[in-house]
Amino acid sequence: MTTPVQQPVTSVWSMYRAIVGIGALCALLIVSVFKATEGRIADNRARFLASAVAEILPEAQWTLAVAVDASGALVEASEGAALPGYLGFDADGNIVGAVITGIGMGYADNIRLLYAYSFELDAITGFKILESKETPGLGDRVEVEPHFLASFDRLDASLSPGGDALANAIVTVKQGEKVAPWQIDGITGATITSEAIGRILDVSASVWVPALERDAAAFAGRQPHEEEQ
Amino acid sequence: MTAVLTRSTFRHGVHPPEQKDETSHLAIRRFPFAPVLVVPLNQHLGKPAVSTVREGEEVVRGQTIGKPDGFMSVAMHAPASGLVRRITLAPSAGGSMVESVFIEPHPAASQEVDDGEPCDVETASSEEIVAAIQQAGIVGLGGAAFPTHVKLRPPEGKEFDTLLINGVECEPYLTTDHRVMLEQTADIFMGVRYLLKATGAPKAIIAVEANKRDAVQKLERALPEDLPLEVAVCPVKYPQGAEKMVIKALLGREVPSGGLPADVGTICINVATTAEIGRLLPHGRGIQERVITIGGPAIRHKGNYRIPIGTTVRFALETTGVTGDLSRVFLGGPMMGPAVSNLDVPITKGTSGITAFTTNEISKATGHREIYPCIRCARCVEACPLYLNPSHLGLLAKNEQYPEMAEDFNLMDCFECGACSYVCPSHIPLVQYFRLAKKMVRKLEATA
Amino acid sequence: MNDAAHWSIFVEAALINNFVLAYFLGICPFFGVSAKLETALRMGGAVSFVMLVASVCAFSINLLLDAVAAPYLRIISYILVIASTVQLVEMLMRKLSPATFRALGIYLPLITTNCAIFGLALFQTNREYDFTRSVVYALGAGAGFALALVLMAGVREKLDLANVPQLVKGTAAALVVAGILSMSFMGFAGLGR
Amino acid sequence: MNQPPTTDEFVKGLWRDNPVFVQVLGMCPALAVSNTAINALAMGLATSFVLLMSGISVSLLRRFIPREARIVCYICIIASFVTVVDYAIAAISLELYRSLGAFIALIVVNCLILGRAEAFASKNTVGRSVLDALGMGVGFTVALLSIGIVREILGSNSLFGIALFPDGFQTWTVMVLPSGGFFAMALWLLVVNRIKERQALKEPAQ
Amino acid sequence: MSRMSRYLEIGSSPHVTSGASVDVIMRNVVYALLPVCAFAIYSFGAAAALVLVTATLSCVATEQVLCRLLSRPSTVGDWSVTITGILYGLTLPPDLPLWMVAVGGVFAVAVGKFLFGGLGSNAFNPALVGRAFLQAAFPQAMTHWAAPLGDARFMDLPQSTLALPFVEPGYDAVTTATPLALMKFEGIQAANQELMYGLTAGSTGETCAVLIALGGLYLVARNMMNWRTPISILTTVAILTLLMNWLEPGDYPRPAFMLFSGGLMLGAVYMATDMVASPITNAGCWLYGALIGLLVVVIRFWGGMPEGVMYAILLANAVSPHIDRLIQPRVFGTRGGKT
Repeated sequence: MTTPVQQPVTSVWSMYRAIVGIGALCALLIVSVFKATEGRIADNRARFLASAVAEILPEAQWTLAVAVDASGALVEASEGAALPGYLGFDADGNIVGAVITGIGMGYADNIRLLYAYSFELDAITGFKILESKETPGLGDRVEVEPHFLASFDRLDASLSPGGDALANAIVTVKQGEKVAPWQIDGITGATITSEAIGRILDVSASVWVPALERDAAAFAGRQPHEEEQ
Repeated sequence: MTAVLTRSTFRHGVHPPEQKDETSHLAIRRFPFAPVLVVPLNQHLGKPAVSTVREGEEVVRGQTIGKPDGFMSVAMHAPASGLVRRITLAPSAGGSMVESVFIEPHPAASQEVDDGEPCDVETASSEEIVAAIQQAGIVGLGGAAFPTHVKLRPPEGKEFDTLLINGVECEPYLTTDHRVMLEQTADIFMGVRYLLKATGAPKAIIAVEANKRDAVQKLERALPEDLPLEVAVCPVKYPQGAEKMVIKALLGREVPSGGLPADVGTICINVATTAEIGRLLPHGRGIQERVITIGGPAIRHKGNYRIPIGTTVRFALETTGVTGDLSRVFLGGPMMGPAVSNLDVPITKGTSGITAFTTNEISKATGHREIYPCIRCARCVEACPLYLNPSHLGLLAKNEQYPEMAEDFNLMDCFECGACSYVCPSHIPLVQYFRLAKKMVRKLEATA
Repeated sequence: MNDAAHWSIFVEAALINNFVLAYFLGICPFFGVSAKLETALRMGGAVSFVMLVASVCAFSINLLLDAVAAPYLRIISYILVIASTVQLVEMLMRKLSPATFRALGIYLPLITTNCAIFGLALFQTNREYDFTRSVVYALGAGAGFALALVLMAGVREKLDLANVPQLVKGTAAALVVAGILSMSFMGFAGLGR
Repeated sequence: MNQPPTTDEFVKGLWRDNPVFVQVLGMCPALAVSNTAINALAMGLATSFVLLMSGISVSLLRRFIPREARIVCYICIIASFVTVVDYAIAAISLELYRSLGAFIALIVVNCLILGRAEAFASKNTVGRSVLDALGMGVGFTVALLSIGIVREILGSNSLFGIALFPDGFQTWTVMVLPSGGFFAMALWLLVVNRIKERQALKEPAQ
Repeated sequence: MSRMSRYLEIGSSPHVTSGASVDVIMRNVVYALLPVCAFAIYSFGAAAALVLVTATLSCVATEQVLCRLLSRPSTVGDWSVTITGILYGLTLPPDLPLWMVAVGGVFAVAVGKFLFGGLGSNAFNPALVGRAFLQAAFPQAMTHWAAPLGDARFMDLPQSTLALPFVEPGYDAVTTATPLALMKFEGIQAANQELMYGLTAGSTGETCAVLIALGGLYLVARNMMNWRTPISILTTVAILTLLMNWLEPGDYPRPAFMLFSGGLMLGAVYMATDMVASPITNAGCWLYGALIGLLVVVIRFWGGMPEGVMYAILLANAVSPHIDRLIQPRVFGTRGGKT
């Protein structure tokens, strides 16, 4: 190497000084910004969730995040749970339904959605896509196609007699061939996406509905925490 | 022995119209002496001969006028009795200026050929025959003009098992070998005897294409009982006359890339060369004339002529007469023959014919030649007898990537047979590209 | 926890959501080294390898960050840990396998701070893949990256000998080829469900 | 080295050394988040912010940072500001945060930023670095916007989220797809190349 | 002698040629396509005729204009752009709005061919580049199929055909699904005869397998097409389909259905054989065909789309330089002959 010896050799001390110093500065910066924005971000998240819930479970006044633990029991969700569900309460603390996050592979990428479950009807009563990369104009028709959405007026998700599985698997059928309440009327031309939604719901509901039906009552009468108002 | 009718040939290749009918039935005629004969001292591959005569000297036909300069060189003989007018640079068919002896034949001379020291096939040793062939100035008369004696000794550790006499003559228009086989049958057999002895090969095969049936019959009928020679007939295809191709066609052997026929135990000698050996060696003479076909649409009196070496193309054409607009003249056949720009270049030992086209014929033969981009139709790949990829080579040549052409795509194996250009629907001058590319590669190698 | 099948994760990362052609990640090396097949292959190998390393790093960092509840350190720790791990691997490789180092080594410094590597770490976190799924995802992404690079190199080598208009030569031509490849890869959509 | 700042520091990033169209840097975000104008603008501004802040910091600290450790220091600084931007955008609008996705975090590996820190800010005064960062940032943002505008108008029939043409406009889905990003950028590159070619032709004549 | 005093023409050998010419080859491909076009018009009526004419004109005009812009001599005369135009038109749904046809045509020639440097340089089949662009740009319009042999097909145009530029087309009520879509989404397989004679819905030119095959035979007979590519594609598809059918009968269609449905015949015979974008050696063509066949089967069986021929060919086009690199002709004398 023929590096010109213009620069004096840097001492180890000055290197440490620089790295530690800059590290400290950066840490300070990051932590302060995190603290400063924490509240707003939580607000935004809550607002986003609330608006989604308001759309598919309008009866709910406030929600409580819950999760299904390893043993299949419904528990209050810890911070940052992967795919949380939410119990919807009215002002009097009665459970009016549940909103659950589902995820699954669609046409191009994972579809992440929220769907509402009604204890009264034993049925799924609506869904909202949170994230999807479906082909605009084709796959995203699942959000607008009336006959497809009509399946969600009351999509049967009742449990089998044993109470640990769905009585009938939720499935998307070909357009115009829906005969049973647990079938979703598919969309010709967006078959993949509409089938994906059926599959996501089936997989998710098979886990969640038994837990909800068994354990949700225990949460009745809860009052909202302050930050969830 | 009878002729082996073989269906075997080489793969690929093309079928240009043969155009041989107009001259193949015409017996060889003797050509008059031109007022001046231009005899280049470099009519062969290798080092030029060294002149042994001076300006103003009288020479006798057949007299040695140039002696070989080393092993890669052959002797040169006077094509006529007459006066050495000048020894100077003169244009050659290749376009460069080469040292040439200008001889003015004496109009009154008998043109008797001067005999040298005969070489008897019975008594001469192999080495003596080789030396005699060199002294006779014999080179490949098929066109390459490679000194024949150089080929005759097998390289160290190898031996010849087959002597292949190449009478394929696949170029359109040319019928010289055809006529030689018909008219110089005995010379050919004599030549084979010399060659067998010189090379040590146990047997010989003479290869003829199926369009020369009469020659095959003639050879078979005259075949001496004691000569281990057979006649093989192969289907007509261009460029079967190329050394590598004829070896592949008859023996199924592939001469290695960059190698020699000797690597597969074969030696391949042109049939006209063989005939000349058989004709000249018993008398100790040298080459002073050769048989050529003068043909093509622009020639009035087409024919096969025994013509003195050094006759200019102009004199040849004036003698045979020209019809129509002379547009393109090339030495040899239309597939490989180089076009001449100057009619004053002489006919040399390697010249197998003169073909002349009129303007009309050229436009008919080559069409209106708009050059399109290569569409990768693969016709050239299907045509190349050496299984090269002319399409890709052409692209590389256009982009001047010469070293890559040689290293990765075997450019140097190309012997410019012209099959690729012949079939190219885009009319890309592939052979021209490759010729240039080979030159550039040699130049790069020389400087490296 | 995401429980997608392993092979579907692989197919998705390699073909459907190809890092280069669908996410535009690693475009710089993509255009930089896709002119010749030889370099493209080596770069593809190097990126795949580093992706694997990065995936493992990111997974471990995540465990740590979750344990100390400091999600805000994610970006800075990913980049630092990945960069230094790659350095370490480079040194190890130079010692243990000089042949591999000669083949891939010179590209390693180039890709330590490459978007494809960093993107992989972020995406596997966002998708909440477990360890084996993360590894499969990294392998798929690496294979897809190498595939795109190799296809691109083939077409670009062809274009080198072609009569491309001066205006288009270089990046514009590469972009167009990438666009067409990206359209062609749409054919894979729906695989691996 | 310490010449006074000139306007050229600012102007060069806009056209002559435009980071996207001329230097072809930072292509990942330029293609990935330019499917709508608003995304492009947000990405451009976020990148500019990081560019500016890291430029200032590097320039300020350039005597403090030893040569051997400079890259790791720069990365630290950049990553910190990216984290800041990440949280800031999440705080401003979750919608925007979701549509930009992981690409905010990916600013950290945008070669443009490290490139400017290394090539310019580490050798120049704060003033010049600010101008340079601003110029590059604006150039980057403008490039992103010009791609984003084309893609949004054709692909979504809107501009900055505002519907443009009355019902019935046929949207060109391809423009919001990845391939559309490549094509839109190629189109702009051709336009830029063409203009540059024209300029180059004119110059010798003068 | 005056005749010999004129200048001689200097040309490089060979001084004769076979007379083959690019424009002749290209023109013959056009001839081979004419029956397919005629059937398209017979089957889908005036709309198909308009689509074909618009496709061809837009392609030819684009080439002409671009040549002019770049001050290159016009290359329309080599007929290659005409083939691109016709082939491109044959891959479109018959009731596609004409303005979309024109957009795709411009894209096909400008991006698929011209940016690469024109004839001989296009790395991808330009017609398919145009179609892929339309498929990505207007997915709904590109998956909207008119029924064949409609009663009023020569009198009335579908509402969508004359949609104004940039306006979303409206559609007549009657639509139908292609055989492949029916198979994929409904599990219904069309009968062999229907497919062979083109009595099904589909792109204008893809329906009649018989005429496509006849055109291909004509070109093969005239040595203007490498028959190995289509044979390799069709064989691969048939074998793989047979295999899947044997492994899991019932889930997969029969081989004949796979061969004659969708764009496979048209693609195998006319698109994959585009000499410029396919490998040059015969062995390469076999491999290339097998790759296309494999991709077609994978996309059709397990992909999201009912049809995969277009993508399969485009992908194989991208692989073809590598095939060419791997499979070069074995140079004479590099293996050693028999001794």
